[in-house]
Amino acid sequence: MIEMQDVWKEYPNGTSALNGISVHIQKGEFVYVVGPSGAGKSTFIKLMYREVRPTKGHIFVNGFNIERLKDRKIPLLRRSIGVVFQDFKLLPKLTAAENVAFALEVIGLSQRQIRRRVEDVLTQVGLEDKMNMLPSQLSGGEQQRVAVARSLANNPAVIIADEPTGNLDPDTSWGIMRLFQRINDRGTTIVMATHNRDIVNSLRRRVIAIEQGIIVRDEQKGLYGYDE
Amino acid sequence: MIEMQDVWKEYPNGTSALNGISVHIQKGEFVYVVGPSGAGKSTFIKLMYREVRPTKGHIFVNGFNIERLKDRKIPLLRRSIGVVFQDFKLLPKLTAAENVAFALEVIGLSQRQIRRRVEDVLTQVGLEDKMNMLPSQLSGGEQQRVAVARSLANNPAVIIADEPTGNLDPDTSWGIMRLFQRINDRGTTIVMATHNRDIVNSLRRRVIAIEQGIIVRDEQKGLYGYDE
Amino acid sequence: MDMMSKILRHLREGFRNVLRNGWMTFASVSAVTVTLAVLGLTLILAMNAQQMSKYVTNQVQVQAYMHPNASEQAGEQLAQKLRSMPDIASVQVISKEAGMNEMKQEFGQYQDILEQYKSSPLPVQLVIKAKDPSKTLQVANEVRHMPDIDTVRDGKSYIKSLFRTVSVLRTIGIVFVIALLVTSMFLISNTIRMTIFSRRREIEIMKLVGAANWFIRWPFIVEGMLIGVFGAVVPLVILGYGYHVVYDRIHDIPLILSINLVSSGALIAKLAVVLLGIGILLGVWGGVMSVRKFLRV
Amino acid sequence: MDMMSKILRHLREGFRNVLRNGWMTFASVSAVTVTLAVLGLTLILAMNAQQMSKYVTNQVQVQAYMHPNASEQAGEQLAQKLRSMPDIASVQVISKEAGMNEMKQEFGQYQDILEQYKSSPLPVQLVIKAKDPSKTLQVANEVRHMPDIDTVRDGKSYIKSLFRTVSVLRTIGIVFVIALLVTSMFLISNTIRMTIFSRRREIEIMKLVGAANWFIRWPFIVEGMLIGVFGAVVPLVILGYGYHVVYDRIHDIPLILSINLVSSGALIAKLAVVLLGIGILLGVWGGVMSVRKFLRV
Ligand SMILES: Nc1ncnc2c1ncn2[C@@H]1O[C@H](COP(=O)(O)OP(=O)(O)OP(=O)(O)O)[C@@H](O)[C@H]1O
Ligand SMILES: Nc1ncnc2c1ncn2[C@@H]1O[C@H](COP(=O)(O)OP(=O)(O)OP(=O)(O)O)[C@@H](O)[C@H]1O
Ligand SMILES: [Mg+2]
Ligand SMILES: [Mg+2]
Repeated sequence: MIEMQDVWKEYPNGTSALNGISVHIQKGEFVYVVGPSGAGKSTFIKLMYREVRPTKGHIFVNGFNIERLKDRKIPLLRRSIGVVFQDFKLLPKLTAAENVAFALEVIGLSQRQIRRRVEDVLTQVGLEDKMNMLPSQLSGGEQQRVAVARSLANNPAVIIADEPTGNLDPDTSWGIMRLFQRINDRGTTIVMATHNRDIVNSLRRRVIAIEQGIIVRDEQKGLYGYDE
Repeated sequence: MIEMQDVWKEYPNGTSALNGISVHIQKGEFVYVVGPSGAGKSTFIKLMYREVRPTKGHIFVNGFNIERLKDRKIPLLRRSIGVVFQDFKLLPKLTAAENVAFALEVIGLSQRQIRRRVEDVLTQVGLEDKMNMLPSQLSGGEQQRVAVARSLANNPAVIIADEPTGNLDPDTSWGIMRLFQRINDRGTTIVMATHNRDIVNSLRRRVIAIEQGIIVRDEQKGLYGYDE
Repeated sequence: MDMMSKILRHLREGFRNVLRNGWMTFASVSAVTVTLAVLGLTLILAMNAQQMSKYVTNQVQVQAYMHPNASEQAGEQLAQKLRSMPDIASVQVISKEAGMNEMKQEFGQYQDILEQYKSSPLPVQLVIKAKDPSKTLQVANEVRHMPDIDTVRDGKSYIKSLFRTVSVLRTIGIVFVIALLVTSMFLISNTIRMTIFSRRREIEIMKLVGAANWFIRWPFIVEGMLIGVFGAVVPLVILGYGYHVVYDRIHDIPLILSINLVSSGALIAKLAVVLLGIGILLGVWGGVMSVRKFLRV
Repeated sequence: MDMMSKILRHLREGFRNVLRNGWMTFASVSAVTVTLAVLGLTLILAMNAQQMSKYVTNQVQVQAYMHPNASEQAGEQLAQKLRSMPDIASVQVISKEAGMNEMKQEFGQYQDILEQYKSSPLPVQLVIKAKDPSKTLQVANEVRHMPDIDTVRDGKSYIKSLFRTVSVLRTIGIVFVIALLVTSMFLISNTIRMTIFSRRREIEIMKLVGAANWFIRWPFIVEGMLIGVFGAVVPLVILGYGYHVVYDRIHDIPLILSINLVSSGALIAKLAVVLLGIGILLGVWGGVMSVRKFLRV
């Protein structure tokens, strides 16, 4: 499903974010990506949907060869992946519902199908009352949940989430985790960068730990593992 | 230091964010504000530096009467408060150092004093290597730490932080908490909205719990208290 | 989505964007408006100046004097012959008596000098107009060698200086209109690009959630087009109506230079084509160009 | 911070903003540039047209014919008297013989008619110019009642139509220049406001970290001013140099209408004042206005 072979990333300003990462994620896996701030988790994730391009190495996602991907094909790759961005990336002039709908419009669903699906996913993240609010009218956690809803909306083969519970209280976080678990049970691959020790330690899954741009640990049913 | 008397806030779109909040925070206190997503924590905090204005009620902060405050005086209020915004609010075209420097320029420090202080606070949050990066070149957690550094920079009488560790791993979070504690020991009042159960339960301080716009709990040395 | 609902979607989004970006839309529509207003005003002036210069050069004529003893019939015959020549538009024969009367009128206070003549001392005259005023001198030279023609007054220096003046003024006018046209086009597409530039982050987000380039582009193109159309309609209505009123008031009074204005219907139609054309074209172009630069995500 | 370092800080920030906002700065500077270029070109044309119209109306004169038996001395005496009148600029006396020669030249092919006169049948003429060309008709009426004056040819209908033409053209010109001036001013301040509008979120953040309004405003004002200055310098250099070259080539050839151009030094100086003035003024104004709307946080 997702395969990285000796991937390096140096940003134009000279920062080495990743220094030789190789990883293989199977279809249907649930993977936590952990590590300290600035370790390279987001960079690792951004490579998968080609927001950033590797300086070196090979990447394959959902059958797309990221290096060789033609510009025209990038949208196809991205539609096969649902992304929860660390900074949400909601369209500021669209309401919560319209933001989710946008991700469905790009794949060409009919208006009626879109309406039903939008209501569905926003209800799943507990925002049925806030569908018609603009991002600026939502709390931080509510915005994050809109981002989660958008990532689920078109039933992607892979969901990639960058700290999807960073702005959520533990209860709401668990709600989101149960949702991810249900989706994972249906066969969707999930890759999730997180700082939430409780979640990682309770819901035991594969843990990839990144530090200073290299994978320092990769365990099935691992623990968060950064305890004082 | 901070006093709210029966404060209500209804946003223009009809959402009631706060429904009668009264609270008194003494000089030198350390207060956690906890509660579920959308409870009104950020609204409660935004009232203090007058980003939002109450629909009803009285607010006094650092001797400023928030309702009666003349527009000319708002900058004085804000300079007496260091704020860590939930969405960081860094100036995108300024580097980390320049962002912090800006908060010092507005109070009229000399360039030399500014340079020294900027280096000082950025080192305290562990960003001595990233001083000259733009926000877009920083990881989520690094951006958050720049926001923390900026809030400390001018030694304000009060620091108000809206989930200052939301994007940080536990280690780095503890680093920031130790910093806040040190500052608090020197007499600075600290108000901090957080979802971090570990921190609240380990570093026992006053806890104000907000749910659906009202204070449901206000305890000295309280616990996070939302356990399944 | 089928074709139709896609088109509808993009139209709807384009309209919405125009509404949602209140101040920015307003700023760019009004920039387009004033730019096109100045352009339109200039075009109106230029079209009328063009008509005027045509009228003035059309007044140019050749006066040919026959031999003093040539008869009026000879004049008529020669005129007949000249009329059949391809370059000549009209020939008027002025008899000896008519010439005399004209001269008397012309020389007002010297009338008494002329009074002493019982019969006219003047020869028969032919007044000739070339089809193409700029060929007047050529026509004069041809006429000069005709039989029975004594002298030809072609007003050579007058004609030359007239044509030189007209051509200098026309060149200045054309340069000016072109400069203004290019400027307007630049300003309009620039404005629309600035409008859209302020939304580059949105375009980035759209790309990141899997939108294809054309899917992003279309609403911007619709938006650019709407800005162009809105910006063209206002100056069109104002200038069109204004010109119509002015035209109605003064078009049949022989004006200061006794030149008629370009008819208002024709002018308004042309103006509509130019202004709307520029508005729509540049709106679309601005939309395409501005989005292009941000699509590389 | 003391006054001086504050000023330096705001200047530095203003310069930095100009550099940091690459595309947007470029877009607005070039919009200002082309706007001012058109305005400048128009001003050059208008100034020259103004000079031309002055020249043309200055040619207007009154011809007064004395009684046929009045002598040349009488003419000189009358001229002397007229020259002392406040409205009259110059009086030229044309003797009988000079008048005859002039007439002969004027009437080319009728020369033989005039040849028969041994001595001139014409009276002494006075050619009079008014100090203020628009008072020519008034002067003519005064002269008409002088002793020894027979008839006065004031070219009434010609003068009237000339002045009407000049005044219509001048009105059109002034309206056009004003329209263009207002338009340029609008476009420039609008552009600068659009440039700054795209940074409203930054202004909001500045306010939230405790910046006073003027502290935020100054760098924007500096930025607007720089955009205005940069945008004014390019057209100024191009138009100034271009005019200088054209002027040098043709200013002493009596032009098609035998009218001299406005001297290039004077014109460039005026142009510099207008373009830089507008650029700076509107830059500052645009900066102030655009920030104002976002300062209410
Ligand atoms: N600008 C706004 N306009 C309208 N409604 C708003 C606005 N800001 C917040 N709200 C609403 O007010 C309520 C409280 O929001 P607030 O941001 O205070 O929540 P919060 O406790 O900070 O939540 P979180 O933990 O998710 O950040 C929410 O229901 C939110 O949707
Ligand atoms: N666009 C960029 N340009 C330059 N350097 C960058 C850029 N984005 C990230 N970096 C740097 O690359 C390193 C890894 O960043 P990344 O965002 O992957 O960290 P992270 O593990 O997601 O951290 P966090 O937990 O704080 O989000 C950091 O040192 C960061 O400063
Ligand atoms: Mg990250
Ligand atoms: Mg909040």
